[in-house]
Amino acid sequence: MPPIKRTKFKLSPEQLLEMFYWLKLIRAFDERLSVLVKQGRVRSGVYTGVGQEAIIVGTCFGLRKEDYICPLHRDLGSFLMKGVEARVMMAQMFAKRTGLSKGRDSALHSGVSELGIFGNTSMLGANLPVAAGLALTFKMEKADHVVIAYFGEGASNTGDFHEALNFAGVQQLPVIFICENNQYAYSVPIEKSMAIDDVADRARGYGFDGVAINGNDVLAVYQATLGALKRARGGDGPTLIECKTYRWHGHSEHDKAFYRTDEELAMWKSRDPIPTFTTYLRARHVLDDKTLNDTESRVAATIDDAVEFAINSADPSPQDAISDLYA
Amino acid sequence: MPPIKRTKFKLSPEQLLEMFYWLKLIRAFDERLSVLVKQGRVRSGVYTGVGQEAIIVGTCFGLRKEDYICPLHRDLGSFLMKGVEARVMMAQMFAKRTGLSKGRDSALHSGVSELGIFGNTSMLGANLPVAAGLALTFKMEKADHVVIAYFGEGASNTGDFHEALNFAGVQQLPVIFICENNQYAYSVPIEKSMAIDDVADRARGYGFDGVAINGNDVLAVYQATLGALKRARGGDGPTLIECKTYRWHGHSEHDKAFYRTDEELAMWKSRDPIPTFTTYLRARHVLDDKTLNDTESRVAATIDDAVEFAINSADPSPQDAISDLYA
Amino acid sequence: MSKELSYLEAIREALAEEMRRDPKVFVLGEDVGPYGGAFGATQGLHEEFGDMRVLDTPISESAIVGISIGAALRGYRPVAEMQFADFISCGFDQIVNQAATLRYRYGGRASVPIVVRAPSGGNVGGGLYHSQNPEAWFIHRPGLKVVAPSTAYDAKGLLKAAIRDDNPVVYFEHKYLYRRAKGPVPAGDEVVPLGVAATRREGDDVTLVTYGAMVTPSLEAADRLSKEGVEVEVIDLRTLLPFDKEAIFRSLEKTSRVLIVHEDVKTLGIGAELSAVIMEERFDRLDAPVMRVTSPDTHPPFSHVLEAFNLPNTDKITDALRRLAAY
Amino acid sequence: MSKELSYLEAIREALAEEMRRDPKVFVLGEDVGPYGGAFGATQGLHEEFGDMRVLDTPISESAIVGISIGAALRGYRPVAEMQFADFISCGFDQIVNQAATLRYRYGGRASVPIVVRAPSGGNVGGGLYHSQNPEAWFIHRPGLKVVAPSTAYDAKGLLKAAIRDDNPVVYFEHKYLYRRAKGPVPAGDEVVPLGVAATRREGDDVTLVTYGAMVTPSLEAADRLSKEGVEVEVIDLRTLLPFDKEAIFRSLEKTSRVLIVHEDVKTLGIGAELSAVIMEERFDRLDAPVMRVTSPDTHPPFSHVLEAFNLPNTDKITDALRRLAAY
Ligand SMILES: Cc1ncc(C[n+]2csc(CCOP(=O)(O)OP(=O)(O)O)c2C)c(N)n1
Ligand SMILES: Cc1ncc(C[n+]2csc(CCOP(=O)(O)OP(=O)(O)O)c2C)c(N)n1
Ligand SMILES: [Mg+2]
Ligand SMILES: [Mg+2]
Repeated sequence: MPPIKRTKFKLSPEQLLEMFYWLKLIRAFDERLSVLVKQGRVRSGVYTGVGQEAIIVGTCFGLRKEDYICPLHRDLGSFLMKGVEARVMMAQMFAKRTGLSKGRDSALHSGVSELGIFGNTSMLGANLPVAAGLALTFKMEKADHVVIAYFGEGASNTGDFHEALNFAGVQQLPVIFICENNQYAYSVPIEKSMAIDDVADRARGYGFDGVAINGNDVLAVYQATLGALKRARGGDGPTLIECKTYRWHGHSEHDKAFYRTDEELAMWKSRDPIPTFTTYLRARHVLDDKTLNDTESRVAATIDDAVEFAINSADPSPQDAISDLYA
Repeated sequence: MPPIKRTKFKLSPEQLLEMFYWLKLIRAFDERLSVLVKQGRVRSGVYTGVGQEAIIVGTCFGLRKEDYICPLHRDLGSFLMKGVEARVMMAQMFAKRTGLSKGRDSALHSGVSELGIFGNTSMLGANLPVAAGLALTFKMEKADHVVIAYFGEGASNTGDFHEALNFAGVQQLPVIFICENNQYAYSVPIEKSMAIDDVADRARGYGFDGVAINGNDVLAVYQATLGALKRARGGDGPTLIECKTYRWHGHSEHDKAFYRTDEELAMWKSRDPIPTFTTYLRARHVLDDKTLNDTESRVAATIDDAVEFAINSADPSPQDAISDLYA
Repeated sequence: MSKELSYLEAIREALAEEMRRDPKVFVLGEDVGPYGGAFGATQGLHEEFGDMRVLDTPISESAIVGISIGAALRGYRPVAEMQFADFISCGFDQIVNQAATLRYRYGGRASVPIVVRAPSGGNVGGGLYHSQNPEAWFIHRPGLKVVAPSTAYDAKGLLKAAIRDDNPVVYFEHKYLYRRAKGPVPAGDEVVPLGVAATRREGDDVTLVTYGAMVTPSLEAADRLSKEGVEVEVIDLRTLLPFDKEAIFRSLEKTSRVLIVHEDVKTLGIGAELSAVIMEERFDRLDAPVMRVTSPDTHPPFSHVLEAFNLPNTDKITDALRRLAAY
Repeated sequence: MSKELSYLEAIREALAEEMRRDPKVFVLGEDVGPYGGAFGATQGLHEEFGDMRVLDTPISESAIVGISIGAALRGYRPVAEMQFADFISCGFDQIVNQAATLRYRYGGRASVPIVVRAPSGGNVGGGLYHSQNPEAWFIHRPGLKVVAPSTAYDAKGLLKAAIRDDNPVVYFEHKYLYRRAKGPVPAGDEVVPLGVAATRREGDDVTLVTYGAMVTPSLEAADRLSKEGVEVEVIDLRTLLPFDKEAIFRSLEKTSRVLIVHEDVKTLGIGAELSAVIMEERFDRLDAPVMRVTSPDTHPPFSHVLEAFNLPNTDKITDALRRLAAY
């Protein structure tokens, strides 16, 4: 089987800039959301992935339209990269009729089948059996498409995680399991929820490879994903990629996160995926001040538009509370 | 941590003969049950462990009264070794009032707290979180007692298996997980239910050791259990011991087991744990013809008495259908 | 329409025909492959359709349902088998939270055409975990459909309808009927529509509403009453969610008296809802209270003495009909 | 009796007092440790009682319940927290099949004194997976008790009673009431007995049966009716299984009219059983049909427009009371 971490790749300047754009957009989206929550304009529980963007960008960048993603609560960025407009996602967070769920849920519990996006329930781990089912159909069709399934290290302790990975292993399914190990499940640090250092080690119990990588390095994530994609598309089955990272905000925007130290947060902030990548782009002369400014304006305009759209969108009509239950 | 498989032990001739007695008794109990099913005297689904006795004897032999066992459907022998009279177990299989459950269930879904026996539901794997809970209380009490939890390789694919072993690992609980890998889950061979060779490998995902051993060698099982017991009693946490074995009968007594070959069955019958141990005992001059005969008569008498007791026991009274629901 | 099949054969035929008709239909579950299922419902399918459309799964009920949902999202029509309905508790979350809600939270843009087949019911000496009637849990969940055939005809026709339905359907097949119910079955493309009850016997004096294995004793009791000059109309619900309220009301117009019979326990069995709806919408048409004959609030015991105490039967139904007629 | 606490503080106080009184009481769940629980119900407990009596668990609902059962079998009284009642679906099997049946299948020789605390209910902008009212599933299961307090007094008194009860109790605490319901609480050893309803308002014209967050709007509606000359007796069930049938019947003797109000969906919500029981046992005392005001058969949506459409409120209850009084 091809090695995962040492897969060769070459990205054009345009591609690198596109990656950069996504990193910035996802960061900006989450940060705006955070502000909107504080302003009381978004009322729901919001779970941002600020600090974890490299994982989404690195894993989604190599995907095709036909590939499927199965995001969890911090993975709003993957909806954007798979093709949902920022304004629709914003409307979803505002629980407007123009959102994905017609206001029925404000979180990421809705999907878009045509774009290959699965919308999970709140139940952690419950997306993973579904991911296996999606991948099973690719195998049935002998198609070389792939499913990417996300989960936190905390969710890796659920029964569904186990049942799904075992099935994926035994059926050699084209699915890549992406663990976003951000050190905490709500308030509970990893050492209180499992007796191992690397979630990646669990893959061995299912008969496939697991690797642990720096989840704050977008190129490392991209590279590992490429390797796993090649494997999956070639019929060589699943891979588990554990991305070590950290969430900057609280568990939700309402969580003050007293359970961690300022030092720890500062250390992880120093590993911010965006400056690291910026430095790389500058060194390779891909990014100059102008492109940086352009990117930032584009991002700001997209987010502003999204918020405006969401605010101006209508609420669902009351009857939507009881429609769409049955086909 | 002390090694598991190379733990030193010494058993007296009396102890060895006792082991022998249990092997014979458990075999005889299951075989009699099998006949009783064919005769239509026992009506329930009966799941015998014929061929797997060395696992029960090897794991239960070193236990104290205070230690707890959490058996699954093939582990009737562990009830006997933990102190339930053969007649009571037989009455249970006959669904008589004198059985453990007052006729409410005929299988092993009943327990005896005073003897340290947990009675699981039918749901495979569901005994394992309970085992962790029992072990947690030993840890709370700083007692050096241990919980032994049994499961088939098929049951190791359930969500409960994962959640239980993870919790046991993170809490370093005094529990020993015994996998009876008899190659099949009902009709499904292990290679169709997991992509690994050794269930023991799963232990690593929970931060403790797993070992795979010959489950048809009672001394090997005893030795590995001793090592794991020492670890658990010493506060060093759980161990997974995978015992490779084979069930001679069908999944239940009604299953003709067409899914396996005669050759395979013959091969495993040649690894019968009882003759192996008999040879050992003879070589060590612990067993002669007389002791063999004595043991066999004792066994036969016990089983005969049990069947007679069960047959002569009264049915439950109809009202027992609706009593004992609440304390 | 001339062929006579058993209820079990009817199920098998429905599966085979639907799989032939639509390549998107496939079955999965424990031992459904070469073995043909614990009860033989999938016998011959593996031979005809091969590994990828007749999938043996590991013992992972939650994954079995989740995988089905994933496949359904890609246009497949999976039919998942729970080996016994009792084990549906292990796949509960995926059914009630993932499948039942998906269309609603997707804003109506997707549907989940899965069928979960669940062999349920007692009177087969199954005891606590091989006799349950778990239908009420699912009737309580909007977004699902729930089916429970009583004849070979309906077993086939309703299963075909369930497979073609775009919603998640839980299909309870009664084990007692597998080989005991025999009769003609629909031919070709004919289905039995979901949501429509069948009048099994006409009568002007009392309406009896029932389903599943309770239809036969209900008809027997009706015959007895007929000899006493009381004509009982027996309605077989066939679909439990949505249930055919109009059929009940139509009958009630004539009879002004309703008896509900089900094998499930009394408290919050479907009888409670039927009674409450009749109360709300037809109070003034009632000459007597709606009565229920059900199992008492307990668990299904193994001993035939105990099981007989619990199960509704012809005598108990006859008594209730007499009381109701005389009210 | 003079101290005023919030409903949430009352729960916390009950936990602390019971833990001080009985060393066998301990709590476990996600984030219940130093963090003090997602809602703060366990705040201060970890500091006072330490790691071994206030256990942070991995995200493993099935194991949380199973571990509780194991500990209960050794004489402990675990109080398990589901972070939201919605996630109880992931621990479903252990509750309904393991805990609820244990005493019965043990022939009455053991009991399972666990409490599963489950923050339930809507009107807090929680959406599909943070607003559910899953009580009916458990009311349908013999062997369990189900509790749902509406006041701070009962929140404390019922939780203490639940902890001391020898049976498995599912304790639904309503999130809307956490900070909104305030009042005196029982002092010292006083408990509120399980199974006994409270009459919150006396009246001779209509009986209104409700519980949880619906008590307040019910009382408000009753006040409105009073101005119209109709006196409504409001019964707060407090315990849902077993429910206090006699209290309802006593009131019905006076009023001959019953309205049931619950936040759970209509079909097979507890209202169905209450209505059916009244029908069966008090048909001749009724001057009007028992009516229900409930959420419609749908899921709890996030948008306040949609949620308001669904939730019963003072207006809807008032309307129903008027219709019932005028019947
Ligand atoms: C089955 C289940 N149990 C509990 C929760 C409540 N909950 C939501 S997020 C969370 C922590 C998740 O931790 P992790 O999986 O590491 O993801 P992270 O939030 O760190 O990204 C918990 C306990 C849930 N959503 N689902
Ligand atoms: C949760 C659950 N699913 C399905 C079953 C039905 N079932 C009973 S035994 C069995 C096979 C078990 O295989 P394994 O765990 O290897 O144990 P063995 O019977 O081989 O000893 C199955 C599928 C069950 N009891 N529980
Ligand atoms: Mg995390
Ligand atoms: Mg096996």
